[in-house]
Amino acid sequence: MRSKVVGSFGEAVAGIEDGSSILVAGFGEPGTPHNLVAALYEQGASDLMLIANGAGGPREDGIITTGNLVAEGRVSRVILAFTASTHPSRQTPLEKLHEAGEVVAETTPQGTLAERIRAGGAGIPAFFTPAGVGTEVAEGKEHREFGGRTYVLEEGITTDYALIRCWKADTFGNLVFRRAQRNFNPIMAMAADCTIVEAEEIVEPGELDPDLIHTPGIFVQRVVSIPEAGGRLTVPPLMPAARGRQRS
Amino acid sequence: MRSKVVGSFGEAVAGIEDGSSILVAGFGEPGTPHNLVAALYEQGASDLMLIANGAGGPREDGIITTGNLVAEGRVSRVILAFTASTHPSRQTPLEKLHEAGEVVAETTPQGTLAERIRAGGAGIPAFFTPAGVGTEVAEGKEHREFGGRTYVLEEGITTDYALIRCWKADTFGNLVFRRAQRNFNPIMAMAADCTIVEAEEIVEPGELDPDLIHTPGIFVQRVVSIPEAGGRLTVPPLMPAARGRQRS
Amino acid sequence: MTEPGRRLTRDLMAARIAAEFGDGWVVNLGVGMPTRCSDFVPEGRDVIFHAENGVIGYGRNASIEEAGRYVVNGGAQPVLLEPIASIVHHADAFAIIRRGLLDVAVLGAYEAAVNGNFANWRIAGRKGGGIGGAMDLAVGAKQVFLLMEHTTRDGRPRLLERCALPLTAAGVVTLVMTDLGLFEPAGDSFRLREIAPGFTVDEVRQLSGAPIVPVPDLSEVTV
Amino acid sequence: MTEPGRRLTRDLMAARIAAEFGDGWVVNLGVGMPTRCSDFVPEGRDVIFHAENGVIGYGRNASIEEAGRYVVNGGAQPVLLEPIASIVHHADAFAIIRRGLLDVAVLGAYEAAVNGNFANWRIAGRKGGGIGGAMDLAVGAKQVFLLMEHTTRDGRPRLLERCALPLTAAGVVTLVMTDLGLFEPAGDSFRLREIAPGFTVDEVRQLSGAPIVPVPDLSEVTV
Repeated sequence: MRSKVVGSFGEAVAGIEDGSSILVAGFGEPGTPHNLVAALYEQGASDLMLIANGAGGPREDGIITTGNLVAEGRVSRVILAFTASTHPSRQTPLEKLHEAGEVVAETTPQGTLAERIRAGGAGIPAFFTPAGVGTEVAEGKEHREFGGRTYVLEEGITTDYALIRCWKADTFGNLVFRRAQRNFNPIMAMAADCTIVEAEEIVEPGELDPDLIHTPGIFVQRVVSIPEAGGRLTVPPLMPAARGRQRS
Repeated sequence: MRSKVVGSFGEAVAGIEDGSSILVAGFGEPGTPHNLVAALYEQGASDLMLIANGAGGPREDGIITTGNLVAEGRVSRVILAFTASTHPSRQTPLEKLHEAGEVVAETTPQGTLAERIRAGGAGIPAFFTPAGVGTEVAEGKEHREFGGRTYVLEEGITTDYALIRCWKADTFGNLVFRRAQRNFNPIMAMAADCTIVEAEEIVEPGELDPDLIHTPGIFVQRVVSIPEAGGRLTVPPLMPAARGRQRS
Repeated sequence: MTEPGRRLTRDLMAARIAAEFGDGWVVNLGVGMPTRCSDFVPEGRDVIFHAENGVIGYGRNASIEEAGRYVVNGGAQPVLLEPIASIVHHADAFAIIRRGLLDVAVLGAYEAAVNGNFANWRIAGRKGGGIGGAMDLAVGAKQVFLLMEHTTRDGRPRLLERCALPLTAAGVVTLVMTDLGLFEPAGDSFRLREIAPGFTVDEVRQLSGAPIVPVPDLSEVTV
Repeated sequence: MTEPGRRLTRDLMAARIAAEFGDGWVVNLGVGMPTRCSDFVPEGRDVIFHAENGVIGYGRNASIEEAGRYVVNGGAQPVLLEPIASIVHHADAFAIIRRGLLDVAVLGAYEAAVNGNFANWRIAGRKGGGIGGAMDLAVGAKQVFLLMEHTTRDGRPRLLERCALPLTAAGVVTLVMTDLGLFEPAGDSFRLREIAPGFTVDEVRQLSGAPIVPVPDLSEVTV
């Protein structure tokens, strides 16, 4: 079986064109493909459509995030569960560009976002969900009652690319995620035409238990080994523990 | 944490009332909860609604299947991907009762069935799918175009009960399926108000890798150990291999 | 403004809400104060914590050294897994929410109203916001508890007759824990169930934007 | 009716269809004759077999002793797993189908028509039927190949101008392998690409219910 492994992060994101739509996985640090995001930043593509949980601000330590892509005006459209920080004092580049009308931003309930991606990945063009009924996010959308309850119609999402981070991959692209790393990764891998994966370890086919594989390799186009490509295993720090923050 | 383990198959199916809707998992032998099906047969509930891949005929060896429930008139409604055998010479009790108007039978594409169950289990009341458009099964249903392609609206399925078969369970109801045993089991476990599981082995919480658990225990209400309850590990024989059948 | 009593600490608020969790409940904790609740489950009670990222059955907050870098809660903070833990992906995590399997979602909020409405995703006058999982949780969980400050930084009330900010969901809030007490939306007022030590009902009323009706046997907030 | 040649064996038909699979293709094999195809993948070609029950990356048919009782294909028959194998549940197995990841679905059929329609789930005059995964596969796979007998047991043709039985899907069939040859629906006829040894085109025409147009360089079916 032909290997899907490429040798560098640059090779992994090669060919991503201006105007591409891109899913970026991750929820906090676990499962965030920050090496691929940094490579995309270097690669130069612009006029991107970004679909993710959020897009933080550029970091003061110089480490690259999707916020850098936004800050440099290379993202023209986003669909996110978080399009603004919770405190006005911490305004992100996305908020400024959104206010200025330079980015089209859709704020969506996180579960609707996840289900839209899963639907797109499952060949389902639209579905009804109860989330957001009676709020701004349901305005202008079709409503319908089922069993006496009101639901809103939401459409599936598919994209040109997905950037994925996993624990172990085999050369065919079968993926295993560790703990909270899983989050958006398996569904985003399903929804993109070209799914690109950074893996903490790459093994040979047959080394992963078929019952434990979370993403079948048929969803995956390119895999790059983080250690072999000289990448960082962690970049965004974990948030401090809730209790620790209070007690320190 | 309170254990969900019950000591017998009879206890596992206790309380299933006349008129209940029941999902029965399995695809061929793997993942078919035949001990629970036999217990349900003994239990006596009737006017049941059965949702499954198919409902074979009663077997000549006396082993109980859902076909026995149908043959004895205890099933009044079915939703199945197979409501008739492929050859008229092998007419099942379901076909006879369906022809006679004594069972209401809905034949549905298997992928639509699976997605309806997954949707029900995911709190999605309805979704659009391309399967069946232009055929009898789409007649009378709402059609709509998305991206120039026509889709049909299908509704989610939830039920009172699901009968599930797994490889390993813990006492909290976390489930692991082995290989092709998985099939409908994880989605059916999501879609029922009361999910009842027969397990080939029951272990203590903590013994199953959280990354390998296919069905979280929060979806499960009752678990019974097949060997400890004196059940059979296999009942329906596997189909012979395609090649073996030809060459023998 | 000087205040007569001392407002409740965040830990005490979290502990008081955690005391409401029933044995065997499935509970989602929102970002911010709510994530502290997993540190305060009463002895002898089994509570199953569910996070939007698919981590089911986590327990107390921990350091990265203890928890490792792979296990985080819905606030992306390190937590420990309980023996019953399992992991699902994001879509399945929300399937659990919409399916109605959560006994309660504990959420932070900017505003709560007497009719059970609440707002926690968008600040007045700004475009965009942060919905996170709140809208799904609000319509999916059997109950919604809010864990919030009673007033804004500049002293304006957050407990209101009607929400001024864009809603997260309507009519779903069953309990509101603030740093001044424990309240229930009661249609045209907030029912005050417990009050912060050192505060009087009138003082709480002055800091509220809606009628406050104490229960006859009003007690102090204790855990 | 005596026939001049010997009809193709099921194994030969399966092998001939398998020869069409490209390297790296993802292929679903329907119940019945199609499941034999995984025994006949040409040397040096990697084909990824996908089954409706979520078994991805299986290989040849095997005895229960070899395969164990947990690994079956879409026909519920024991098969071996390849090193690239993975397992998903039924809904995800069909997600893969509807998402368009299958290069081909090989299905059995009662009837095929010149316009690419086919029927394989319901027999005339009976209520109910067996759709299985066919309708999803027919609209999801990039191509649909049929593997079927050229005539019914009583000699009536199955290759038709229009299907008489209720359709499984319209306009999707790209290749039809029967025990008389290899055909392509061509709008108003079937294009005969290869013919069973010992049969003439006229003999095939007599056993067909639609115009048969042989390719100029018609050859015999060989594998």
